[in-house]
Amino acid sequence: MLGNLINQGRIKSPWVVHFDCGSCNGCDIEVLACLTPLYDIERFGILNIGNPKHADVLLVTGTVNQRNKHVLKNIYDQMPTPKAVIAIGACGCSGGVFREAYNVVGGVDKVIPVDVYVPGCPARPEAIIDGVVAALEKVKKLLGMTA
Amino acid sequence: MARTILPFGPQHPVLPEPLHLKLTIEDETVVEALPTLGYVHRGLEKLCEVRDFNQMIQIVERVCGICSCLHALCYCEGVEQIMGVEVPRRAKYLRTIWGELHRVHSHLLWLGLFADAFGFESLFMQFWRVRERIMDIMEATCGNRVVVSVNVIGGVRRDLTPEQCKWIEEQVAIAEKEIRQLSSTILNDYTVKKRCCGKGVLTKDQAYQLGAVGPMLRGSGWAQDARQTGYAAFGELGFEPIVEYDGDSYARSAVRFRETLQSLDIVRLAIARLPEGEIASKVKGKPQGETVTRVEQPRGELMYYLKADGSKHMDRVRIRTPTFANIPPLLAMLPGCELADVPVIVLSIDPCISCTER
Amino acid sequence: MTKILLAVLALVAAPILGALITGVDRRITAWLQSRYGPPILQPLYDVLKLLGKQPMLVNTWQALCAYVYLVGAALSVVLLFTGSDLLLIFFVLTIGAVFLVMGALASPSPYSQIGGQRELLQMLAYEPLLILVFASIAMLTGSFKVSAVFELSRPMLYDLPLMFIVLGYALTIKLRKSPFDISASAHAHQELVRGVYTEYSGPYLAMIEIAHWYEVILVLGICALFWSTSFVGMIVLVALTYLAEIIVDNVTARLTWRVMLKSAVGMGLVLTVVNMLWLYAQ
Amino acid sequence: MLETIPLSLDQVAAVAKECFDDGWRQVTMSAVDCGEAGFEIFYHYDKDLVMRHYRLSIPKETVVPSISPVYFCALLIENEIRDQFGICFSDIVLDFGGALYLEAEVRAMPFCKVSVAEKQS
Amino acid sequence: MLDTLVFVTVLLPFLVAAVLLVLREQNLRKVILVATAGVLILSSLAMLRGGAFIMSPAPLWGSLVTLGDFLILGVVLLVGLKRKNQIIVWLTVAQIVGLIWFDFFMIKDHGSTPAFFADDLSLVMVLVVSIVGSLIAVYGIGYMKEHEEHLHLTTSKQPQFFFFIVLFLGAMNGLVLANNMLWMYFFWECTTLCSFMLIGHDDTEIARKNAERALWMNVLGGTAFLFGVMLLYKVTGSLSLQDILARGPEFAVAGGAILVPMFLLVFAGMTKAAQAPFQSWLTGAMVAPTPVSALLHSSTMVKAGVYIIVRLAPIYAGTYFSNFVALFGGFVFLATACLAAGQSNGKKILAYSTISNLALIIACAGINTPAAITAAILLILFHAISKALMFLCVGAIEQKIGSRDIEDMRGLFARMPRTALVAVIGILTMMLPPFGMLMAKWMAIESAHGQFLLMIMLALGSGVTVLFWCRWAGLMLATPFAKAAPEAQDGTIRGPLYLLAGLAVVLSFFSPLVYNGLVAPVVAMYYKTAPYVLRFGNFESSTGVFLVYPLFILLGLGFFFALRQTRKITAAQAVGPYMCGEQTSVDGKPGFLGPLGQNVTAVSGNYYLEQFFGEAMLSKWINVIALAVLVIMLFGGAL
Amino acid sequence: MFNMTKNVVANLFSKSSTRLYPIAVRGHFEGFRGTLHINIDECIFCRTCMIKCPSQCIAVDNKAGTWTCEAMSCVYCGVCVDVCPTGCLSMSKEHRPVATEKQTMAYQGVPKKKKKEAAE
Repeated sequence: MLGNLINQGRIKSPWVVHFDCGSCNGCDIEVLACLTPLYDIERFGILNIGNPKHADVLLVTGTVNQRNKHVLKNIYDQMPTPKAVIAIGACGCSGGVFREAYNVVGGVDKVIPVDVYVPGCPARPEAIIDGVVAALEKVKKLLGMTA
Repeated sequence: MARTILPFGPQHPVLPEPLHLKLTIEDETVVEALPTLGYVHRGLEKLCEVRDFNQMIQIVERVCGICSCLHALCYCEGVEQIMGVEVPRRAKYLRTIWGELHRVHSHLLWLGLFADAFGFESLFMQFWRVRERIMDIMEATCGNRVVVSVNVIGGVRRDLTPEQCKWIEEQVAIAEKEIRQLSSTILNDYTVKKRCCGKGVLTKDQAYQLGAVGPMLRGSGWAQDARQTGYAAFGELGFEPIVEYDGDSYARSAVRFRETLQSLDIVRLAIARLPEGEIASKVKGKPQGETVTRVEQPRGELMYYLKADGSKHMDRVRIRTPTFANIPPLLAMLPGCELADVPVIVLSIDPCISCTER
Repeated sequence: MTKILLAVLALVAAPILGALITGVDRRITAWLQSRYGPPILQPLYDVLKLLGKQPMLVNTWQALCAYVYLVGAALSVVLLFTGSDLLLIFFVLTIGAVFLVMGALASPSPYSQIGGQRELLQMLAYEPLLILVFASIAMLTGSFKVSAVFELSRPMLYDLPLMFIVLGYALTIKLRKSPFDISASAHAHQELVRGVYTEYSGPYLAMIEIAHWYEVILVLGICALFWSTSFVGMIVLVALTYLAEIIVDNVTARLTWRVMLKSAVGMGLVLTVVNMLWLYAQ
Repeated sequence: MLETIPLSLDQVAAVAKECFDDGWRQVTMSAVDCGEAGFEIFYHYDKDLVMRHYRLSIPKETVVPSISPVYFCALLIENEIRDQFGICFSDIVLDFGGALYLEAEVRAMPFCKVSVAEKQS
Repeated sequence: MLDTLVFVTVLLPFLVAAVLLVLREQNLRKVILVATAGVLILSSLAMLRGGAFIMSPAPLWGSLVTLGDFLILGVVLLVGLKRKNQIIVWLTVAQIVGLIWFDFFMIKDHGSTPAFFADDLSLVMVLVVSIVGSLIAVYGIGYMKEHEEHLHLTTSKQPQFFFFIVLFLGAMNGLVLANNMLWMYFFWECTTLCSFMLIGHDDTEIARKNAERALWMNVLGGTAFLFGVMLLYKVTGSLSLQDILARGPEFAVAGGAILVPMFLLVFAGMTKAAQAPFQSWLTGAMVAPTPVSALLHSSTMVKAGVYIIVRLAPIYAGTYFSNFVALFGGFVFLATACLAAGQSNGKKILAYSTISNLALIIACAGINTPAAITAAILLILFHAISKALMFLCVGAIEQKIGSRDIEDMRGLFARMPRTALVAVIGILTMMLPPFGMLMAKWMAIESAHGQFLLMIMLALGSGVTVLFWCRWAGLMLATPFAKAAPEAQDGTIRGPLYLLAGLAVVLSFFSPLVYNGLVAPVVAMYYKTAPYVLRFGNFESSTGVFLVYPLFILLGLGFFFALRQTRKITAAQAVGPYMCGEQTSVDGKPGFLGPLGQNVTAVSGNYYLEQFFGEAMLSKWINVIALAVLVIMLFGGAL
Repeated sequence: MFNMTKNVVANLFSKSSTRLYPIAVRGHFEGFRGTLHINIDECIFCRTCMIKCPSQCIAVDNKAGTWTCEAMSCVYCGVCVDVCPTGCLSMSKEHRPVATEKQTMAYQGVPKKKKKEAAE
């Protein structure tokens, strides 16, 4: 009973933490735009909580580079389970146009496991919302809940 | 007095961008601020060796997603100078329109983030709501909300139809009305002024000597704006920079707020005077030579040094972004301020770390 | 016997009511910002989810402090509902607040440390205000007992209008609303990440949320005392006050603790003295 | 195309001081690897939107005097050049020692053509 | 039986002290001290069982006391002359002249006044002095051993030290039991001398200077005391405290004449209780070894000051003077709480908080209602226990970590888990309900609700109090997740710590019994009403209700449950603190990767709000205002 | 003080400006550079798109007749569409759907004979 309720809560209250992992700001501002009146992801119970210790979902924008790869790992480690990672934008998914640059390691999945890839350069706010919804669907499946 | 050492960033809710500051504070007064950069350094200047000079447009656009259009503009102007390409007038006007729309969206974005930095969430929401109108214009006319990708060497990729021009004018008028509604809050509200006035003061001399650019410089009383050099269509449109004199965070936000309205006027003017004609001229051959070009980004003066050796790859693309120039003044402003003012002061330079580090 | 019933009622109903109020708060805040807003039950979902998260700690004191904070907050609400002594309620409330801060200070993390320090400054600002409010209530009724308030023939608001403003001031600080959300705020868009809450996570954060709901009910309950003569009046007064709080939250920037401390103590003292003189003059 | 004023190594600090006193603002410095010929460093100064470019040509492994004691803002630029080209500057106000942007994993001096050649080989 | 008890509590310490002075054998000293402590505690308890009494010892003792007076004054005069301190010299001379005049020319009926009398107030004081004081003396054994090892002394100065410590206890017991005002004066001067000697014990430059300051301030108080007694005798014609108390209200009603001696005596009490503007002697006394500080602060010396003020309260009840005393107390309460908030030196925080709490007691005496006096007595009792505990903790900590700065106590739990926990308990008993201190504060605030200015000051002051206590408690717990190994500690140090901590908690739990047994009778005797009705052990009055047992039980259950849950936590659940994604850990110390790739250990410090609570700035104003209030009190209230 | 009140109260009494996205889709503007599509039948495997792509995410094998694009690296600049000589590349205005795994767009076409012959 309580377990069911908690699962309900998990689906209805994904708090996100956003980490700009070397993005060009294009995806960053689209992530922020999601919070704003036109898109308002708080409708889904999503709060941009800013602190990995409180967050359920890690939104990563941008490529991983040599300096921030351990930061990304650190943040991921500080999130309590269950947690999900969404890579946003071409850079987050694969490194985008910067794949071949000397300081770039590549996509987010080089460092931490990624649950959902949101393509786009930059990813549209709608796509980011889709991404979170997709992550929740994945969680639902994991929890064995019927959709 | 007891000290606290605070890691500020790279992941921090107030600064969406990864900049790390090691702040030493005493009773919340910052006594020392040491930065770490490099969290966004990709080394994309180096990519000119593997991408040809046309592909570099798409690369430099992604130096910074917020002012991508102006990066491309600056780069294209540089290459055009080297190759001696004459850009059609209509293309120049279109570049101006999109460039200024970019400035409007960037300034609105900044005004929102700035409001957020001092904890004024509803103001943040309102600025970003208005901004969506500009984003719509961008999407409708360029095919993308953020990275518009309209500049090519020799001109622009997309044209505006008369209907679109009319629609843009309508949207701009509405946006202006909505922005003006917020002016009393951002410029006159007691709590806002309490948080901005006198915070992060940069005197006129300091601003100049530390190499501040853009609204930082103009907020400290210097009437200097790269648009005065008359790139794109500014030579024909005429331009007067906006200046404030107090040199504090409030002055900078006032500069940006007034520039937003000014840019909307420029957009309207440019649409009104939009000449007929081609939107791009043919470009042949490969660039050879070197040049320096400057444009005014929302954050200040952007400078490109380009060197081409006659191959399809550029020899050197050197980008001096405005935030790169504004970081030293920031380091000079931080010591002595209060911890609560750190976000306000950091944001008041409108930091674009991805620009800075490239 | 009724007291025990009331106590149990307070223990069970207060957090649920607090959650609903918080939910409505978030919804109205969204409207004020021209957004759609989360479901009303959102705070409950949040807490349920947090309860199901992996417990994560910096050290064990934090867990202890989170529990004691919850106990303190719940107990103060129980005391209020059973018509106990206002000053005692206040002291019991302090237990919770003190343990919250101790938990924050017990973590060697600069953010929660600074959050703790700021929370202490907030306590320094609102505690005297609350005591002043209680003292003036006692001046009026001749007793610190909550039950004495209900024996008044007319609402206290007539006699203590300025004290209600003082209470509002304390309320803003206690509810962590702008302009005084300096030690922690609902959204972590501030320089301290989440201030005192930074290092509490998962179930412990859930407990702190629940304790916060209790506190919301407590402060609103104290507000309600100002219109003790009718139940409808109470609800209207509380609703209006809360709406005003939300609006203020949305029309002000966050101020610094220096401003808070000076204005809270200054305003509080001036308003109290004026109100008291007025009361004497009557 | 680009009008530049040649600059010799021992003039660097003096010219900077002169420009500073004349009210020139430092825009930036640009370094270019010219292969065998060594490096070229451009000092870009600006006054009332007029730019002046000094060109300093140096062989590799030259230590360049820093102008950051005159122009504080040069510290970032010089550190960046140190990162990317390995050109050392003497007496930078705040010396990051080649670690402004780069971690140890990245090859030193990524902007030098030598390193590209190494990569290709 | 009674004779024996009074003998044991008052005279025995004098005798033991004399023995200790000549004894150089460590272990024997230890045995004697512990035995004396035990005897003192037992006899004080026995005395409590006996209840109120009056006692006149043989006339010979009276002469001895007079002789003692002159002896002490002589010593003080010598000190003054040696140190070339004009103030001390002239004040002492004035006292000698006054005393000669008083003793040989004014007093007609030598010997007719009973020397000792005790009511419940006196008995409470005896309990405090004997129990808390003895525990501190026992603690001193272990402490001084280590202290002298630190100082590398060749010849131990412990005989002298314990001489004064034990003498102090006897003098204090005598003081609180004295009925004859001249006897009281003798003990009063005894404490002055003892404190001077103990403060200067370490014989450093600063110790000598601070001891001298303490001396002149207390001699000033002594002078006021003597002349107060003289005037009192003139007005009432009696030296018997009991007599004066019984007839007190008559004098107060009859006219203001009695208020001048009252002022002088209260003033004497204020100097002894180190109230502003005389707070500097007590903060200066911090240079002494910790047992001295503990003794001065908790059970002796300063408590003598507030004792006399509370004791005389019924006489000036209902006068303007009383209101001024209350205002003065309220002001000093707030002011010194602010000063404490600006300190990082642990002992200084304790010192200012002591002054602040004493001021609260004085304010209660000034409010002068039954409830307020109840609060005052309970404050004396609970404050003595908790404050002694805190001092002993700081002393133990200081010997281990070599610093008394609270910044250095950050994460103390990792190094000294037991002491740190005891200290946290001490702090909690100081500032949180349902413990006795807070209950007394609750009584004080509730009884002050008629006086608005006072109310405001108390409100602000208690806010500040929470500030400095809470952060101190919090920072001691600031450790990374680790199981700390208990520290080694001498039994004579650990014993008193545990006993006092236990006492603070247990006594708070039984506060209704304490109230019924000890406080209510005194209050009823002088004020003819009982302030509180105890129903199910809850304090109820017309103004409010304080639930003791329900709170204890509910909070206790909550705490127990919390502890049980906490015990389940495993090291696997531990993570580093949030450092913006740059967290590192070096040698188990959390930190972050800072600029230039260097590891930065996390450092945090408290806010001391120099701007609001800076000592240098505040002290000046506080002294000026306090002095002004005193002057107004003299002219507006007393004259 | 409280200059924002007017705006805030007006918002309270007007409809929220939120688009309830998954429920109510406004759709993107005409000309939005959304998902890249290829009509593989018309592709001549000339490799222009591969050469011009700034992200270099397109791989064309003119011998095997395959056209692949790393969908997660595409930056939606539209250059390939512009340069395609046959117009077989196009961009629809819908944004590319999110995925739980990395995707590659791979198409197998018939290599044009003429080209093949020319190559031979």
